[in-house]
Amino acid sequence: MRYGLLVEGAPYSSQASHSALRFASALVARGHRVESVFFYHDGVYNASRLAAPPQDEPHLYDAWRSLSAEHGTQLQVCIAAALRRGLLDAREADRHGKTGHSVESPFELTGLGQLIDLGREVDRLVTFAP
Amino acid sequence: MRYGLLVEGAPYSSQASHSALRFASALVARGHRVESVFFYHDGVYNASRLAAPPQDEPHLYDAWRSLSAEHGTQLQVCIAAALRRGLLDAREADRHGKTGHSVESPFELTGLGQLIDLGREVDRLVTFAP
Amino acid sequence: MILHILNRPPSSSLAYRDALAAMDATDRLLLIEDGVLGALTAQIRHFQAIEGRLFALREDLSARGLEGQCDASVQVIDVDGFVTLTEEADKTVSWF
Amino acid sequence: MILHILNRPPSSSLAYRDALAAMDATDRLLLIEDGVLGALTAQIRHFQAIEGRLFALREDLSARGLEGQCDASVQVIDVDGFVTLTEEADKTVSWF
Amino acid sequence: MSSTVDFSGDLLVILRHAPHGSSWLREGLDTALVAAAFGQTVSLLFQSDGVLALTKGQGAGPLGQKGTAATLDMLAMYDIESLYLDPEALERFGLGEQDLLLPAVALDAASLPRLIAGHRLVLTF
Amino acid sequence: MSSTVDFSGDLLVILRHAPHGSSWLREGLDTALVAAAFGQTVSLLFQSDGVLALTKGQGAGPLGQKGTAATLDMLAMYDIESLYLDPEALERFGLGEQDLLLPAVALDAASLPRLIAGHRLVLTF
Repeated sequence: MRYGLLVEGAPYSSQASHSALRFASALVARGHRVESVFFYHDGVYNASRLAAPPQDEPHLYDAWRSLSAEHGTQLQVCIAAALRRGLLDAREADRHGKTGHSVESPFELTGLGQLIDLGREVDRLVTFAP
Repeated sequence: MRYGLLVEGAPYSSQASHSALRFASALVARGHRVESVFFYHDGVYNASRLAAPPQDEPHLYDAWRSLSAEHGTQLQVCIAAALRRGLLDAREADRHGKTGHSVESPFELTGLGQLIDLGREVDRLVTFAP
Repeated sequence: MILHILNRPPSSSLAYRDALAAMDATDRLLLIEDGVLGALTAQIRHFQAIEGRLFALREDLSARGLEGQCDASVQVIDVDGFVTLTEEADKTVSWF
Repeated sequence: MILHILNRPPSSSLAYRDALAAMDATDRLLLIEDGVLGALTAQIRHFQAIEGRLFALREDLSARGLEGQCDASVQVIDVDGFVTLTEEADKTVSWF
Repeated sequence: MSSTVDFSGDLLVILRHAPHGSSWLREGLDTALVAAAFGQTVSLLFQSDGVLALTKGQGAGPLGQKGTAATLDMLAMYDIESLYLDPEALERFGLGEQDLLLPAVALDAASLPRLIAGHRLVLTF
Repeated sequence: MSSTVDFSGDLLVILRHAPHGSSWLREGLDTALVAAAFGQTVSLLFQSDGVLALTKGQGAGPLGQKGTAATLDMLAMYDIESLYLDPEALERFGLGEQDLLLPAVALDAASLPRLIAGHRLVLTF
């Protein structure tokens, strides 16, 4: 089946990101396809390329990137939720006159419409909230 | 009197930052001194220089900077909570091999010991949680 | 006297129970943010044990359009009143 | 059949009340994260209306050292069982 | 709730959080508006503390935070007309229909599961 | 709880959240350890879901999340020996002293306000 995940919890603050990653790997192990993870609310903080967790803890940012690289899962970040929270890609940083950016590929800033499309396309959309 | 504030909520996600800023301005209007705001848990996200909120909403990052500039309030960010959440100043970015940084003066990354010192120094420490 | 500060409503969170258990007979409780939902007459029974020592922040009530529904037993204060409560208290404890 | 997912425990949050109100007689409820505290025998009364349709995620119970306290009426499943529940359900609804 | 009411639609957004205290309510409403703009049929359920989104007299926060009352006015413009509420939640706050900005259909206990079953996607905020 | 118990100290950390589900418990324990390292006398109160921090048999999460049980072992090293718990919370989960990693003093209802009054600073997590 085709799955989408909606992640709304900040990494490390709540277990939502861990649960979603764990569920995603169980899905692909069973032969399902994880089309996309959509990050909304504080979930957008998962997209920060600057995260530097302690070495003895899971590196959530890298885990998302691996999911994307190994299984073609899109990592979509709600742009409205992201901008106000300081998650900007190079283009948005430029547009807002900021030097430096915090979001880069495979994470992509996108509109809420992508969440609606995802909900329409997949067989199951599962939400992981804080 | 001398006050310290402890802010634990992410900006925009919860009202904690708004409440703390509002309380801080009432404190200084009454002649109290706000020695420091300590940011912990998801409160550390307040320190992101990249935040780009919509123009018709309060700009919390700028409001913190104004508080610091006008009243000498220190803006201290728990470094352990910050690093794992992607809040790095130039020095930490360098140390962790990241290009670019998200935290700069007047916000400063500091240890939890500063929170303990703050609690010891001030007459009142008030917590604003999410 | 200790000032306790609660930002969760009893309609969805049980944090108020821990706050009340921590209060002695002279302590005060201030409701802020979503906590002000507890100040409504229909919710006030949760706080009957501390009648006369319950406060609510006016601007949080009014932003939610709830000032008219606030129970008469609640002392509604503005942010300066919040400052005063912290001045009068030995310390504050926040519950969330 | 709809799979409802709850990550808050009834010991501190009333979210379980909204989840139960949303369930029909064939729906299932899966407790995950801190929600598994509701699966303990001492807490299970909150879910008696859906006996036989209550599940809890094993790895969240065991990380908390609570597998032994889980009520016998709860179906403890691993993450593959979580996947199966979502396959069998028409859709999922998360409560928090 | 008459059993003849049509509970079907593409997306049901369940709003469980009060205005101002968090961004959940705003983010839920934004999701509903965008879905409607994308041509989906959208229903809203105001449940638990979320019923307070409907109360009259809401205003800005002390720092100028906008709140969500103005967004409610936009629902009709986006053809979001299926508004439901949990009457128990309304009663919990001592509120009645006369206190509400917009009319919403009070759901009885049996109708809530039907509402959820009738929508392809259900998102809670 | 005998009234002769000394409830005084510099910092009381109240732990109200369960392990693993959020970072509150870890951040509260870290605060306690740092305060002790700074020479403060620190007391801990396990309240509400926080009593689950004390249960035996805790482990890592499925992604290798460390949890907080190991941190409890460090409390004695940092001379944090005033551990209290809310017996009602323990009972709420059907747990007893035999289920706990560390002994903590069960507070009666009258003692909790005294514990809070006896510490210069009280932080809740």
